[in-house]
Parts: sequence; C-alpha cells; structure tokens
Amino acid sequence: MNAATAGLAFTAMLPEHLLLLGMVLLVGLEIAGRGRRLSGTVALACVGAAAATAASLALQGYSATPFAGHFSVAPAALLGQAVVLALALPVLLMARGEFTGGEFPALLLASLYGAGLMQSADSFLTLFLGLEILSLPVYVLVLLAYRRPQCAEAALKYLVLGGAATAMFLMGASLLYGSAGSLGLTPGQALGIPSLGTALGSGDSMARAAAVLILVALFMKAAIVPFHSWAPDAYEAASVPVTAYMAVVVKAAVLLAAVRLFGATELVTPTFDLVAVLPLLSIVWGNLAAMRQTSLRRMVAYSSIAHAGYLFYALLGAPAGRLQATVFYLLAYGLFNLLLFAALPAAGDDRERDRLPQLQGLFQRSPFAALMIGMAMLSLAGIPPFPGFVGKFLIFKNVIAAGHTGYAVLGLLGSYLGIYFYLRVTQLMFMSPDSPGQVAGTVTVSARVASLVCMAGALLLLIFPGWMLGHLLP
Amino acid sequence: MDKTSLLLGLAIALFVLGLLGVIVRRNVLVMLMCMELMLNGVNLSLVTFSQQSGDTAGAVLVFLVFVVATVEIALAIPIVLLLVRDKRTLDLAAYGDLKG
Amino acid sequence: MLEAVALNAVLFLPLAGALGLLLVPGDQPARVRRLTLVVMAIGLALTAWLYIRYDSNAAGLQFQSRVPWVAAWGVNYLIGLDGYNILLVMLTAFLGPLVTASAFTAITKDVKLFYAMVLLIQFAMLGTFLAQDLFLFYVFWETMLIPMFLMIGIWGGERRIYATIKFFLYTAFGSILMLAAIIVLVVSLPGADGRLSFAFADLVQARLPLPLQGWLLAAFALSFAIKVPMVPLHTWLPDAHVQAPTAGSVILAGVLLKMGTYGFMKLGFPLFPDATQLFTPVLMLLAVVSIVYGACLALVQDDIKKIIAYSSISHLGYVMMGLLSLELTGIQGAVIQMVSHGLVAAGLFLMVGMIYERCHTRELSAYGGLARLLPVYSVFFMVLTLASVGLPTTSGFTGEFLVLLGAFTVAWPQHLAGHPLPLALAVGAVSGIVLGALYMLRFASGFLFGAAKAPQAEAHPLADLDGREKTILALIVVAVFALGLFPGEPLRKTAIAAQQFRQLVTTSRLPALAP
Amino acid sequence: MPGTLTLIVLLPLLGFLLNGVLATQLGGNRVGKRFVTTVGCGLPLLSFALVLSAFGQLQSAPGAPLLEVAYRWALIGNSAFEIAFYFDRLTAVMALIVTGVGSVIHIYSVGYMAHDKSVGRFFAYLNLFLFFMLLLVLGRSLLVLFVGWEGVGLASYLLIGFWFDDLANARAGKKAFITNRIGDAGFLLGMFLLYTALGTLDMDRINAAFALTGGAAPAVSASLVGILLFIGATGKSAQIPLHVWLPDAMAGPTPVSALIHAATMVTAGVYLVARLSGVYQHASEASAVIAAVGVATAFFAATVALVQNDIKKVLAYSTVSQLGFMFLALGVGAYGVAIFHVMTHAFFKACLFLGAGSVIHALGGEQDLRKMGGLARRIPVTFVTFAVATAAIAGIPPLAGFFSKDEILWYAFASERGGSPLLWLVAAATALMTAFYMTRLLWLAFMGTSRMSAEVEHQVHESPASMTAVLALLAGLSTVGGFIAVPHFLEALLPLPATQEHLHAYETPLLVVSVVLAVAGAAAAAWLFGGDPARLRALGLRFAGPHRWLAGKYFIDELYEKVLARPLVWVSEAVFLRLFDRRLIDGALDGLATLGQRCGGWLARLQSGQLHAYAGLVLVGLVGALLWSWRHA
Repeated sequence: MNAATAGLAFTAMLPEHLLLLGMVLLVGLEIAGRGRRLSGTVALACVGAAAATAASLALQGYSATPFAGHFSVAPAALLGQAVVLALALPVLLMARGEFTGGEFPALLLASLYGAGLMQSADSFLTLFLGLEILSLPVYVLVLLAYRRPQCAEAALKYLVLGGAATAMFLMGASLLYGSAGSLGLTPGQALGIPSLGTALGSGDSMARAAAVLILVALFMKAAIVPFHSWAPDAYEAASVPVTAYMAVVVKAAVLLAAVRLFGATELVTPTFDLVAVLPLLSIVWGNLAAMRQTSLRRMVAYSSIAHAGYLFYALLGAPAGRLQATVFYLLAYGLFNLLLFAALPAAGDDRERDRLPQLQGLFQRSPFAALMIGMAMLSLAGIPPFPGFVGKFLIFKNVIAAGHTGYAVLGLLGSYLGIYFYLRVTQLMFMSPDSPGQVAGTVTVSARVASLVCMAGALLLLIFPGWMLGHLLP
Repeated sequence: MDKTSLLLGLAIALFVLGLLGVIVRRNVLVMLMCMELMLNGVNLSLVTFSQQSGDTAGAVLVFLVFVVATVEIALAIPIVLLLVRDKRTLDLAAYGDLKG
Repeated sequence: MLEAVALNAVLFLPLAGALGLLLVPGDQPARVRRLTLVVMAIGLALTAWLYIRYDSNAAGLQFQSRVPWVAAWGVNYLIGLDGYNILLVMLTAFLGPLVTASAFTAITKDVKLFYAMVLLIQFAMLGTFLAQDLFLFYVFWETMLIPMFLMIGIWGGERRIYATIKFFLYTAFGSILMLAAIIVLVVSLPGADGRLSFAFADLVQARLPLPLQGWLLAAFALSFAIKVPMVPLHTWLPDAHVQAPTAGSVILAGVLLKMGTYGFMKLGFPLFPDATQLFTPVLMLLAVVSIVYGACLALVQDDIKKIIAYSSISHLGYVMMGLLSLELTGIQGAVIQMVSHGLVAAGLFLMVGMIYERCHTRELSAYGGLARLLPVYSVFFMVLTLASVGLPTTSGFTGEFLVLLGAFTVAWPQHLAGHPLPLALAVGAVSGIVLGALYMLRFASGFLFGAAKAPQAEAHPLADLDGREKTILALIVVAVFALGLFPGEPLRKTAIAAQQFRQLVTTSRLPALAP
Repeated sequence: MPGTLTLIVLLPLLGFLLNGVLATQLGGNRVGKRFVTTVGCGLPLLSFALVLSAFGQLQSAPGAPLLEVAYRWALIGNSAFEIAFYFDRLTAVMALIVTGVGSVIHIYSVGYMAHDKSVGRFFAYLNLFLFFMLLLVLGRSLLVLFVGWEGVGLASYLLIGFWFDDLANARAGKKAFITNRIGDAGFLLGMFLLYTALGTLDMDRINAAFALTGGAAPAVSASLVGILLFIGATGKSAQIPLHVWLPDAMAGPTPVSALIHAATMVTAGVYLVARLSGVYQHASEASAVIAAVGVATAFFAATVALVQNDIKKVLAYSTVSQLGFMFLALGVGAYGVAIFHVMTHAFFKACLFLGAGSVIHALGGEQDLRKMGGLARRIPVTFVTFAVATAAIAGIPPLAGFFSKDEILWYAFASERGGSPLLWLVAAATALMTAFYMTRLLWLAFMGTSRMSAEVEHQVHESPASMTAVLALLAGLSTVGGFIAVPHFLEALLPLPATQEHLHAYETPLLVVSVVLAVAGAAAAAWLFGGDPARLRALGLRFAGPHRWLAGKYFIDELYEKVLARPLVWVSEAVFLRLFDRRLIDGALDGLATLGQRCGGWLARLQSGQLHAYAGLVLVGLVGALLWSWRHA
C-alpha cells in the first residue's frame, strides 16, 4: 500500500497506535524491572493521549477509510472511542492502590485497544477481532489479583460463558456471511449494515437466526437477562478496579458496538420484541435482585444489569438519536459508577471492603467518601438533578417519541423498583450510627483524584447537559 | 441435497452439540472441549461459505478463530488448575461458592 | 432588569450559602448558624422588595430571566414571578429565617450538614415555584426530595428510617409517572418548527384529545395528590411529620405540601382543561373526603404532631375545593388558604418543637395546664389554634370563608339545575369547620387547661419562651392577622392569575376537528 | 362627627390590647390594678358615650341611618367585601344595651374580681367581648356580623374557662364554642345562599331586595335562608336543640354570666332575626318554625328551672326560657316586641345574675340554694334589688317584665302572622312557671331560716358599694324600663304585625289573666316553700319520676353524648384510623414492599452459582429468542 494510505492509516488509527505504544513501553519497563514505579504513569499518559486524540479528531469531524470494507473512522465512532478511553482513566487511577507492577495496565491497554477497534469496525472480521481483544484480557484481569479461590471460579464462569457468546457471535456472523456473501458491515453506507438490518426483518429464517445469534451474543456481553448470570459472580470476585472496568468500559464498548451494528435500521418485530422485552426484564430483574444483596460489588452487578436494560432501550428509539442517548447515558452511568468505586474506602481485605454493613455510619468516619458515594447512588437511581436522570430522560424521551409509550412507562416503573436499594446504601452511610468495630477506611490519593475527576466530569454533565448533547448530535 | 447444505448441517450440528455439551457435561475439561467443538462448527460453516462464495475473508476469519480458541484454552487451563488445587476435583458442581 | 437579577439572587442565594457552609470548619456550629440565618434574611429582604415592586395590574411573568439550558430539546432556564407563585415564594422566603432560627438549640448533631440541607431545600422549593419551564420544574420538584430525605432520616425520631423511606418512595412513585406524562405531553406537541418546548406558556396552548388529556392528568394528579396529600394517598404524611425534626416538619407543612396544590393550579388543571372538567366531581369528592377524614383522624390522635399533620390534610382539602370550584372567589380563597395554612401549621409545629425541647414527649395526655406553667407560650398557642380553627380576623378565616363561598356559589345554581352532588359536597365541606373546632379545641384544652402537669417539669422548672422564640412566633402571628384583616393586597396580587386560571380551565382545548 | 361608629367599636379593642399586653404575663404585668380597672371600665363607658352621641345624631336626622365604611376587606372580581358600620334605631337600641349594661357590669366586676390575681386578663377578655359584640351589632354586612358573631363566641369560650385550672370549666367553654360552631355552620350556609342569590351581604340591601320583590323574585326561597340563619340563632341564643351549652356556661365568673349569657350575647340571635326581618316577613314557614321552637324552648327550660338547686343554673334556664319568649315574638312577626323584651330582660336578668353574684360573693363561693336561706337581713341591698328583679321577670305590673312579656303573649295569641291560642296557652303556662321558680329561688335564698354552715355563716357580708350601686341601678331600670316604648320607637323600622280583628275583644281579659298567673305562681311558690317542709317532701315523693327527669334536664346531654360524640370517635378511631389508614392503605403498601423483597430473594436464589444453571438459562434464552423470531416467519 502506498504512502497516502499509510498516512491515512496512521492518523485514523492514532489512538490505537498510542495504546499500542503504551503496551510496548510497559512490556519494556517490565523487562527493565522499572514497572513498579512508572507503569501506572505511562499507562495513564498513553490512554489520556489516545482519548484526547480521538476526541480532537472527532471534534474536527475527521473521517477516513484506511482499510475499505473492514475499518473506517467517522466522528461518531471516534467520539465513542474517546468516551470509552476517557472512562478508562479513572480505572487506571484507582487501580494504583490495588495493583503495583505493569501487568494490570498492560492488560488494560490491550483490552482498550480492542474496545477502540470495535468502534470503527466495518466488517464482522474486525468486529470479532475487537470483541476478543476486548474480552480476553478481562478474563485475566478477573484472575489477576488472585486473593481467594473464588476469583478462579468467577474467571472460569466468565470465560466459559464469554466463550459461548463468542461462538454464537461467530455462528451468527458466518450465517450472515452465507446469506450476504460478505463479512462487511457497511458495503456502501457510512453507517449501519443492511446485511444485519435486512436480516433482522427478512423472512429468511436462517438470516433471522443469524441476527438473533448476534443479538444474543451482544446481550451476553452486556449482561442482559437471561444471559446475565456470569455478571454478579464475576463482579463480586474481581478486584474493585476490574469490577469498575467491566461494569463501565466493557459495557460501554459493547453497547456502542451494538449501536453501530444496528446502524440506521428501524427495529421491527420480532427483533423489536427481543430488544424491548429482554431489557425490560433485566431492568426489573436487576433492580429486584439487587434489593437483598449484602455485597456492594454484587449489588452494583445487578444494578448494572438493570442499566444495561436502559441502554438497550435506547435502541428502541429512532436511529438518529441512538448514539446521542447511548453516549450520554454511558457517560452519566459510567462516571458515577466509577465515582462509587473510587470513593469506596479501603478495608482489611478485599472481601470486607464491599460488605454493605461496612458502610454503616460512613459519613461519620469519612464524610468525603460518604458524600461521593451518596451522590453516585442517587445519580444511578436517576434522581434529578444528577446526570443519571438526564440520561434516563433522554432515552425514554426517544422511546416515547418513537411511539412505544407502553414500554417506556413499564421501563420507568421498573426503574422505580431500583430506587429502594440505592436509598438503602445512602441510609446506611448517613443515618445508621457508626458501629465502633469499623476501621476508618482510607481512600488513597489516586483514588481521591479519580473520584474528583469523575466528579468534575459529572458536574459538566450536570450544569451543561445541553453543551454535551450538542456535540453528540450526529 | 447438495454439498453446501450438507456441510452446513454438519456445522450447525457440531455447534449445537458443543452448546449442549457445555451445558450438560460436569467435567470442566470436557466442557472446554465442547466449547472448542462449537468453534469448530463455526469454522466449518465459515469455510463452507467462503468456498461457496469464493470470498477469502471467511477463510481468514477461520484462522483468527483458531487463534482465539487457542488463547481461550491457554487461559482456561491455568484457571482450571487453580480450581483443582483448591477443590481437588474437576467436577463443575463443586465450583459454586459465588452465588446469591 | 435589576429585579430579574434580584430574583435570581433569591433563588441561588441558598445554594451559594450551602456551598459556603463547606468552607466553615465543622467545629464552629455558631458560625454555621449565623451564616445560614444571614443568607435566609437577605433572601427574605430581596423577596420582600420584589413583592413590593410586583405590578398587580400586569398580566403574565414579571422579572423573568431566560437562558437556554438544553437547547437540543428546547429546555430553558426560565424563571419569573407571576400571580400564581408570588405569594408562595413570599411564604417560602418568610419561613426560611424562622426555620433556621428555630433549630439553633434543637439541632446539635452534624450542624453543618443540617443547615446545608435546610438551604438546599429552600433552594429547591423556591426553584419549584419560580420555574416556568416544565423540565426545570421537574428537576427542582425532585431535587427537593433528597435533602428532605436526609433531614428526616438523620435528625428524625426513633422510626425515622421507615418514615423517610416511606416519604421518598411515596413521592417518587408519583414523580415517575409524572415524568412519563411530561415526556408524552412534550413529545406529542412539537412547536411550529418541530422543536420541542417545555415552557409553560407554550404547553398551556396544547390541544390534546380527551383520552390523552385524561391519562396525562391522571399521572400529574397522582404525583400532586400525593404531595398535597389527598386521601387516600396521605399515609406518608403523619409518619414523616412525626419523625421529622421540627425544622423538617415546619418546612413540610409550611411549604412542601403547597407544592402539590400549586402543581394542580399551575400545571395539572390548566394543561388539561377538558379532562379536568371530566374529573372535577371525583377530585371534589376526594377533597371533601380529605377535609372530613383528616379532621376525624386528628380528633383521635394522642401525638400532638400527628394532630397537626392530619389537620393539614383537612386544611389542604379546602385548597383543592377552592381550586376546583373554578370560581374567582374560590380560587383566590384557595391561594390565601395555602399561605394561611403555611403560616399556621408552621407556627404550630414550631411551638410543638419548643415544648418538645423542654419536655421531650409528644403525648398530649402527658401535658395539661400549660397556661399556668408557660403563660406566654399559651397565648401564642391559643392564637395559632384559633387561626387553625378559622376564626374571623385570622388568616384561616379568610381562606376558608372565600373557598366555601366560592364552592357554594358554584354549587347552588347546579343544584337548581338538578345536579345535587356539588351542593352536597359544599355542605359536607362546611361541616369541616365544626370538626375543625372539635379537634383543635380538644387539643388546646387538654394542652393548656386543667391541672398543670408536664413531663420532667419537676426535674427542672419549665422556662417560658425566650426572646428568640418570641420573635419567631410574633412574626408568624403578625402575618396571620395581617392576612386575616387586610387580605386585600395579596388578593390583588393574585387576582389576574386567578382569572387566567379560570379562563384556561374553563375553555375547552380539544384538537380542532380536521376538515 | 365622622368615625364615631368606628371609634365605638375600636375603643374596647384598645382596652383589650392595653390590658391584654400590659397587665398579663405577656407584657410581664407592667401595670397595677388601678390601671387595669380604669382602662377596663373607662373605654366601654367612653364608647357608651359615643353611642349616645351617635344616637343623638340619628334622632336629629330621623329616618336616615348613619353609615360608615371603615375599609374594603377584599375585592374579588367586581364584588367587594367592605367593613362598614350601620347605625339605625335597631342598632341604637342594641348598642345602648350592650355598652350601657356592659359598662355597669364592668364596674360591678371591679368589686367582684377584686381578689382575683389575673384581673387584667379578665378585663381584657371583657373588653374583647364588647368589641366583638359591637362589631356584631353595628356591622352593616352579614360578613361583619359574622365576625362579631364568632368573636363573641370566642370571648365567651375564654371567659367561661376563665378559671382554667379546673378542667371542667375549660370543658364547659369548649362545649359552648363547639355547639355555637354547629349553629354557625347553618349561619354560613344561609349567608352563602343570600350572597349567591343577591350578590351582596349588606343586610339593608338584602332586606330591600326582598321587600322590593315581595319575597318572590330572588332566586332563593326566604324560608330556606330563614331556617339556615335561624340554626345559627339557635346556637347563639341557646334554643332547642342547641341550648345545652348555656347552663354549663355558668362555670364562668358571675359578671360574665350576667353580661354575656344573659344580657347581650345570647340575644344576638334575636337581633339577627330582627335585623333581617325583611327576609323573615316573607318566610312564613321559617317564622312558624321559629315560633314553635321558641315557645317549646321557653316551656321546656321553665320546667327544668323548677327543680334546679344551683342558683345560677336556675337563672340560666330562666334565661333560656326568656329567650324562648323572644323567639316566640319573632316567630309571630312582633320583631319590635322581641327587641323590647331583649331590653327589659337585659335589665332584670343582669340584675338577677349580679344579685346572685353578690350572694355568692357574700357566701364565699357557695352556689347551692339548699345551703342558703335567711339572707334577707344579712345582705339587704342585694335582697331588695333581687326581689325587684324577680318581680319584674315574674311579670308583676308595672315592672319592666310585665309589659314586654304581656305584649309577647298578646301577639302570640292574636298576631295575624302565625298567632294562635295554642301558642298563648303554652306561653302563659310558662309565665306561670316563671313566676313560680323565681319566687322559689328568692325564697330559698333569702327567706326562711339559714341553712348555712357556721363558718360561712359568720363571714357573710354585704358586697362593696361598687357592686350594690350597680344592683340598685339595674333594679331601677327593671322597674321603669317597661315604660320605654321600644316597639313604638322601632315601629318605622320593624312594623308590628296586624292582629286578628275578631280577637280584639280578648285583649283586656288576657292581660288580667297574665297578671293573675304571675301572682298565682309567686303565691304558690311562697306557700310551698314558706310553709312547713313536710308539704314539700310529700310533693317530692308524689312526683318522684317527673322530678328525676326535670332534675336531669331530660338527660339531653347524655343523649347527645351517646348518639353523636361516641359514634364519631368510634368511627374515627376504629374505622378510619385502624381499618383504613393502618390496615388497608399502609397494609397494602407494606405488603408490596415485602413482595418486592421476596422477589429479590427468589431471584437471588435463582443465581445458584452453578455454571450449568447459568448455561441452562442461556440456552433457554437462546432457544426462546430463536423460536420467537421464527414464529413471525
């Protein structure tokens, strides 16, 4: 290929390249035995740079097609990538207390590479590549801070079910390949895949099966009922930063990919029913199951199942508004989820750390953490004025505008079920007496920074939602 | 029936077989094999289609699938080792501490 | 122009104050209290100035300011004063300093957080009243739950957790459906250029088919009726009131409940006139039921806070009645009644708080003959009791009299026309004044008269009201009488709004039939 | 001069504020008793003087009532509610009674309450009462009248419970207030009805409107309005069935009973009806009802008064009875006569109460007739005045009571607007009983041998001059009051009803009969209680049953308690609170909450931790999805 394409490839894939560079550097540092000190910084720098590049490219409205039929970048995709990368920054920050050494950052960067790749994939081939590069490191990450045997169990469950998902995705892809004759997502158009789109609505049962398989694979990755079972276990066993990463970044990447997959196609029955009913189910299921949890991470897992439900609701809306709604919601949801984990005070051992009783009277011990977590909870519950509400509002507005009022109302009622357990956490922190046994959990500096970063972002969303949305409009 | 649909049927059969295996087999290793089986089903269908449509992308994908499959196993084995060291059994039913 | 600035200042001062409190070190509660009081006082002063500057003869918004907020959906930061909200804003600003001062001695735990919450609630309530944009309104409307939730939950009584979660879930349920209704409403009527608009002014032009109107009104009404509260959606109120700290109860009774009736007046009915016409009998019935039911329940309570809580249900029933009469006298009476109840109930709760600080019990049966022990206290208490009973020359009378007069003037012709229900309801409502006397005098007589007894009185002799408490109560009493003897000015300020309201609700707005 | 009327009303208010703030704990008891009494009595006297001057004004320009608009209370739409004062002859009479009798009773109180520590509060309340009473009398619109109406209720509530350390007193006050409230509900409805029909609440306008149309045209029947307003009157003026509060109201200090519960407040109902005579003239049904209720009340109360042993209770029931007479007069259209009786009654009943007060004062708080007797010599002034007043109420000519009562009887007999021999018969019987029980009272208290305990015996003393002087004054008025031809004076305003021609022959005989009745009643009582006790005891045994009923006041209180109070509380407690609030509403909500919790637990159990189970779920989901997608093939 000639210089022009090479240059094209360079600029278009600059974020990916930066991540790659980061990985190389990290490995080098490990070899040089300097990982302990520098790796975190390096990773932060690279991811930050990558995010910035993606964002700036997006804002410039840059679009290019370095590898026709397989990989092309457009502002929307870049923006998605930027969001995903940006959301990874607090994870890196809060991980500094957890993981010393270069493995974690390296794996994270690898996974992020995959996440980035998915956003610009034009063919199932690239998409599959991205998906796997995204997932495989996470299996390791779950295992990484091996503190107790359950980690292995969780990793296995995650891996097996994830593998099954991969297989389904491939099966679907191959069937589509068969019916469409190409692996391309977007022959022709800038966005959207008639191959999948037509398959969704087509009478050909094989194509339909293919579409359903792909859909199910996505559901599994995003933990939609009934394909969610791996999530609570994996989330609980994984160390806090990894949980945060899975809950936020992985979900974000998958959802954005889904938006890209469905592109400009209006959903029609039967697929519509699947995309409407299963998310609704997981909203209710997640919120109900979360009520009785005593482990914070497990609770978050269920809440994230519910949130996955809201996110897929975005697909019910008109295609034009999907990306906007999804990105905004992901930002709001992600920021506050990360805020929650970042502010979570450390404790004797990882298991103790997120037992809910541990939070009793937290406000007395460390008001800062309590306030942060409290806000996170209320925002996740979707209570105004927090951005979580604006995100929900946006999604349900689109759904209703598309004429599916019934589903919207049901979804809202489902979200009502969730309020209780978020309140319960707040109540524990503020209204329960401080039990003497508790150790005053410290929040590491980097974690504080992380939470402040999240707070800053959240405030932006809170005060200037209009500005944010303005830039998200396709 | 022609060769394509035959192969296709076979592929799907492999896939479903693998899926069922994943669900019913109690031995971890066997389960992992079943996963591979699913992937093989996929591969078969992919090559079939690619050969049918004369498009190479499918064939390329097959190689990628090989890689992924290997990686998965490479990841799974140590995990299983850890589990076995802890539980002294390969029976999946034993790995049920995380629940609720 | 200057006024608009002042209005924004009124709104944002409490927020600024709340943030400012963060800077005050937590170990200096005195400074925290002083700062809060100053902020509240300034707010009151500004509001009073605006109240004077407000032009009673001009229709529509005054001192308004508009800033695009979420341009993509046509959401604006749009606030302003009009006949609907001016009295309530005034009331809120007026109660602010009193609430602050009332908690000086009562609250010693987490003082900083407490006053931050008080200020945030003030901010949210003012915002709710001032907002002229549905989205903004909803945001404030919901925001207010959070600090209230914390206030009841942290500084409340022994069953505070149950009470506060009940309060939150109750209100949140209404809000969720209202949210759905808001979206449906807005989405169903894009402006001329296809852009959405949340501005009240645009929305009240909406022409919607009757069924849709019905559903939307039902959703709005549910949310508002929970706030008011109307029987049978009232059971959160007694718990919340009883468990809340004094300041919380005062805010609840003084302002928060008015948000429900205000919502009906500003949004619920004007947005959906035809549906309103349809539902009026039902709502009217509920209003009267609330009046009687609340009174009956107040009659059999032994917890003095519960008595006042249930009396609130009864009194707000009058407000709903007045609004639903769709007749100027009734509407204006309803507005006055809102303010009156805000003053009287707030005052009573303050007095309950004062006695609770001294005796640490709320059982009516534990008290007696306070007129001997605390003569000054008793005078104020008697005055407020009579105001609550609606005795002439007090604000309570102005409200109830106008409301009942309005309801009756509407009901009688209908009765002659062969629809006896309204008249029956009006008569039923009149029975409320008897019941009101029953429970309030039972309360007062048992409380003030008879052989002197008060818990722990022998331990340390009761001290009568100190200067701070006297000032607080004196202010309220003056306001009560002012509103009772000279309601002319407030009525003039709300007159135009009342006419608009009636005109909006009584003119059908079904979609024009397509030719 | 301008502002007179307003000033008349405001002066007592000023007194209330001054005493209420300065002479109570509120202001820290800044001032002494001298200040209190000066202000307390001075301001009412001042407003009495002003009433006189206003009266002079009125007479100078006959026919033209004085009118003063204080301020506009509210303006809604284009209907204004104004606080305006209206002064015509009717107002004049009432205002004179209120301020005049009021003032002297204030003066009396100076002596009576001399030893009470919260005298400041007492005078504050009395002045407050005067303020509201004058508002009631001078108000031009029903609204103002209603303000006064409720206000006097408040004052009476506070004064009945003046000695609040005894909960019984407070309860009596509460009872009075609430009973009145029931009446007020009717009053309000009547007022609303008038406003709806005529768009105004000014009573002169209302009368005019009805007069203009002969009662036909206004969109509302005069009788309905009349009945509703009369319900209010029954409350205020203690007519059946709302009379129950007045006897208990005697718990208050005696001057209060004299001023509020005899002379002025209780006659407000009479004033209301007279003031709205324009309406009632066209409300024959309502008038009939009023006459019936009035005469029934008069009779019933008199029977109860026969056997009471508490000196104030006797007077209370006699008041109820006399009020009944007034309503009888109103019912037969003799409004002027009713006002006439209001005046005379104010004189002699005030005198009686104050006399009783003097007795109680002398006996150090004793009120039981059975523990009195033979006081005539010990407190002669009180005795004489009391005797005069008794004669007056008994209807002995030429004392005041004779004239007013006789006119009432005559119109009850002969009025063309509802008069009938039956009414006369019952009324006459009542008159007989009146003479009887009043003489009984007189006899038991002052005649015969003393039944007092020793220590009471020797501290009996005549009241101070400030009290006895008042007694003398009132006694004088009860003597000559009858010669003030009030009905004639009000004729222009309240025309007397025509009498049925064919009955005119009876006028003189009836007059004789009533005198005979009065004398007979008195004589009977004297014979019965003057003679040896055996007679009395025998009688008591003979009529034990009826006696129980009368002594128990027909057990009406108990009836109300059983029929109204208890059920109300039961319903509120058991049905509303326990069943609806707790069980149904909260029960349902808590149920939902637990249900949610249950589902949560159930779902959590579904998360069994078994990979197989998870994979199974996946398979179910997958197959389900596939089938669903194919269903629509």
